[in-house]
Amino acid sequence: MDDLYRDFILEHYKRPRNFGELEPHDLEAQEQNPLCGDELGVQIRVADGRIADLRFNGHGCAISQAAASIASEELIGMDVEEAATLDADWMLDLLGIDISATRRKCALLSLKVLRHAVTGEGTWPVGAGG
Amino acid sequence: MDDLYRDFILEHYKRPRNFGELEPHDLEAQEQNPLCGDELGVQIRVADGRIADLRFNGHGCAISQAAASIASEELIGMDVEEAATLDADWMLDLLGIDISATRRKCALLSLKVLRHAVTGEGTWPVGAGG
Amino acid sequence: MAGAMRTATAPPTLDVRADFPILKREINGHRLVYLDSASTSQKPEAVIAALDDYYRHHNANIHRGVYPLAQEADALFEGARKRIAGFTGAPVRSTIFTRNVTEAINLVAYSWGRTTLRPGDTVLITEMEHHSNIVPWQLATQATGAELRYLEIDDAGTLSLDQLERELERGDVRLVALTHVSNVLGTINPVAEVVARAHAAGALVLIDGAQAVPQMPVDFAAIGADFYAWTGHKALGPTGVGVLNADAALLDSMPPFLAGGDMIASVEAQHSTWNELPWKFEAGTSMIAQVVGLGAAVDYLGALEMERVRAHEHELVAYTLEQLAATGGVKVYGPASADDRGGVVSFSVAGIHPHDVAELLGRENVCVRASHHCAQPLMARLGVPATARASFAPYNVRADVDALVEAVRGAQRVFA
Amino acid sequence: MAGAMRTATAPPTLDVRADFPILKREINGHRLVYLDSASTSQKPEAVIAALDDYYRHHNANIHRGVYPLAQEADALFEGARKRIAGFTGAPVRSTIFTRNVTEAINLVAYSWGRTTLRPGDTVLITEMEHHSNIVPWQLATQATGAELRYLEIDDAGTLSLDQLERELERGDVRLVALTHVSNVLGTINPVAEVVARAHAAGALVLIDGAQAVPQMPVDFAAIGADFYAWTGHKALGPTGVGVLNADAALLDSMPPFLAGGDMIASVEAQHSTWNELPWKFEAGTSMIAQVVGLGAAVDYLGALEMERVRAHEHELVAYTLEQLAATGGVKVYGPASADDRGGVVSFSVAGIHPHDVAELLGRENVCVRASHHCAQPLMARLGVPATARASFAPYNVRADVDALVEAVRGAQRVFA
Ligand SMILES: Cc1ncc(COP(=O)(O)O)c(C=O)c1O
Ligand SMILES: Cc1ncc(COP(=O)(O)O)c(C=O)c1O
Repeated sequence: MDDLYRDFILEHYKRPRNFGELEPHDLEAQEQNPLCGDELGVQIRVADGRIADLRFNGHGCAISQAAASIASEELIGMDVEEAATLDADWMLDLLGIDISATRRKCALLSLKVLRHAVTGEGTWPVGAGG
Repeated sequence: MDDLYRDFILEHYKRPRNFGELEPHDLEAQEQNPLCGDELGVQIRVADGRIADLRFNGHGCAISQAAASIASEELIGMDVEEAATLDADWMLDLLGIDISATRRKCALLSLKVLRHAVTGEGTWPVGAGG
Repeated sequence: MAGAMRTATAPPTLDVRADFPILKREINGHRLVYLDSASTSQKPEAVIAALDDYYRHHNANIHRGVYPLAQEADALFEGARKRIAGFTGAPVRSTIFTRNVTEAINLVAYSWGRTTLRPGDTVLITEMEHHSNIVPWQLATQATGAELRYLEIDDAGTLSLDQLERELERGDVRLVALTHVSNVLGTINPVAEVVARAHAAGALVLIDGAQAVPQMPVDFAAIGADFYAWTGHKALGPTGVGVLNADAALLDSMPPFLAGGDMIASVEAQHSTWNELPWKFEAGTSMIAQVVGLGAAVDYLGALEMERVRAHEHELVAYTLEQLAATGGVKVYGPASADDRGGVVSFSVAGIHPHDVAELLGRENVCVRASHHCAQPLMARLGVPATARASFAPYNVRADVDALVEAVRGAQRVFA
Repeated sequence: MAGAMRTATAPPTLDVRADFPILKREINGHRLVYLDSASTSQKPEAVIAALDDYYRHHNANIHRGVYPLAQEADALFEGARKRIAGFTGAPVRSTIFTRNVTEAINLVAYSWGRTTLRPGDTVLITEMEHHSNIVPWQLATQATGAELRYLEIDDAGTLSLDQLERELERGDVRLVALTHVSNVLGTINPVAEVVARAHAAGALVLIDGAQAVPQMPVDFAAIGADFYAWTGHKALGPTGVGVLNADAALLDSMPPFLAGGDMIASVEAQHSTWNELPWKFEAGTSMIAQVVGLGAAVDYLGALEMERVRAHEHELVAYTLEQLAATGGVKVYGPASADDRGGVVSFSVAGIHPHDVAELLGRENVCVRASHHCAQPLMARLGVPATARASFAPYNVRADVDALVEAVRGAQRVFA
């Protein structure tokens, strides 16, 4: 079995957790992967400074979709302030896979859109596009 | 003795024939060597369809100055129509020297300005400048 | 090797793998199956050697040196220009070197577009253009108040000459800018026909030949276009050099684009005059070594003969279409027959994102591109964010197609 | 070899001739005495080998490939950008690759100049600029109705900071564009001081570093300029690549220049959005191999240490000035002391046109340039149509200067 496409990645890709629309929501954002035009959105409901609920939406490759699904399980219940400080290492550790420089953009797309939603700034460098 | 700088070239360079102003004149033109910014002008007096008198003026290298001087001796007395048909071979034969592609521009500057004066068109390709 | 096989039905094909040093490279024990030549081609020994020879023996600046080395560099550079112009049947005087085809198109968009277009004018492009033949026209039309309109494609990825006719009849089209061969669909557009109709309607035509020039015989004079732009690195040449073939009278009438050394006749404090063509449009020190390298590339392609290159790629494309059709769950975009397309096959695999396809193929050292291929409006038209794309060059062989199909099936097993 | 000699008074000099393959070339039995590095430099083995290695082992298009070869090309290209940015102390994000320094200046003249300048504004340049830092500003000021003014030079070829002050006090100067080191006079301009004064007056500063970067340590951050442009082929790198170092915030505020693939974030039919820096200003396929080669060049120069390169050329220039002064009938232009000039010595020989000087020297394989050096306004100021120019690089040695002086004397004998 291939390292990058481990069973649990494929499993999350095929049956992503917490995908869809969340109404009403308090925070939302949308980002693109300039590598391929893939889009990911997130909607978040906040209660007592915590992420009470969250849904990702959009389309993408196995890596970006699985990453969003896996992250969503960690994010629900987290302090919004803490979520704002999450970095690339957090995401990559969570995935637990070796990843090439190009595919990092895929792996980190959910983090990018999350950060956009909780900090309001959508200009997080991801590298050259097409 | 160097082939390109034969005695008679240097002799014409140091003591150019038919240089200066010609007043009155019937035809005149001015051209640049884009290689170095050298300028050459010509003034021509016409009588009975012939070049009755001619003066070059301007500054340049040994090759362009000598070429003008040597050419001037051939041109005075020539039919204007004939002068309009003179080509690069005529000039190079007259000089009788081997010349590199770059220095051709120098050797042919007097022909270029002559042609400009007798045909009225000043757009004769000489190659890239600086 | 499949390249050497000749059957009664298959056309004669090329066997040139030994000329391309990079093809010896193995990664993780897999030989290199390079199917991304539409993105950039590999380089034959002859091109690499020409660069090497230039820097080791002849390097000097051109156009102004009188010492022997400079004369050699000059002769190599301008000699290469002659052969490069000849390769596409274009005049030497109006064969301009740029950084890439993108810059060649920008040259036209700035020097002709921004100085000529007026409100009420239209630039007509197509739904299958590369971003490099879209965005310069967006900016030029926005800057001048002109309009940008699109010719549509049908579901087979073909342009309609009827729609072209209707657009031209509106009387406001000043320029038709279209690709000769689509880098996504492979579609070969009827460019000579487009030129004839556009000229009849008083419009100029710019053709993006980035894909066509490496893939088939191209004759600028026969096509009759006003501008024909292409790029060296896709045509077995070095990176860093593009070509604009153009009508000389038109270039003469246009103001310069980039300004500086070499493109001037004289400079005074407040005013300058311009050098003759082609140098008027070549500012600063040229990409000398790259032009010399591209000269070696067109010599190499010329010796192969472009008709044979075309036949070779035609055969590979036909075989690829056949093999992919025999693989369940694979959808191919563009014309159904290899007759109507260049050496490009875009496809998608059901249930697997193109990135994942390319990643899994890459592990077998099968190099395909997964991307919007710099053609987002076309992706929108096709209703996909991206496709996977295999593309061909003279050094590809049937075994490459077999490796591709095998790897696609492997990816399907991973995602099963 | 002179390069190996060290005396108590002369600074330690470099001995690197063996690194430059072309220096082995003889023409008509004469060894190559290459004194035209200000025009273009020769390339060390390390640069030629980097190009070769790139094409033989790693060639692929960058930024969008997921297969291993593309990842390697990407890492080589963006890795080179980091080292190239670091070489002049500039941020990676705002280190943009162009075709040459001429295009870098045009980028600023189009993207900043044509969109920002208004009637009443002034662009201030100097009498010692190269055409590439004159003509773009002629066109940009003409297009916008702004004014182009010149800082004068004195008879020693030096700018006056007092005149700068007076010009700035007029309050209309938006940009000061000047060369760091003159390619004709060799003058080293006090660029940090110019930047400080210009910024105090609210003007931006663009510096043409084409000659400075190969010749001396350059620290973009310490100079404080808004734009610093230079060119690879004069800095031991390949032809076909230039560099624009710039203030990132300024670049962020500027519209794109060349448009097309790679510089976009997204493209819709009528509207596009731009990629982040540096890619926003890099349209189409980059000069990948050339950037990799320039990376090898800055590694090589870095290993030599630019302080030592400067000391080496300083010694050669001092020696040249001394030897030419000892040769009757030779006039040298520019600052009297080697302390005030880079590795460039322009001169004229009484009674012999510069072309003839260069031609006669060329027969001895002594390569000097005879030209207006793309600085016609400066030639007008000096009252000559052209000069002869010897210029230096790390691979030159005292014996080259001796050959130069000997050949000049030989030319004088021919014209005696
Ligand atoms: C000071 C200066 N600026 C600009 C240039 C132009 O450089 P390039 O031709 O590489 O654009 C040169 C060299 O010719 C130069 O010496
Ligand atoms: C059809 C087409 N046009 C333009 C381009 C852009 O070429 P370049 O990046 O060399 O400017 C490409 C390749 O990417 C292409 O396929």
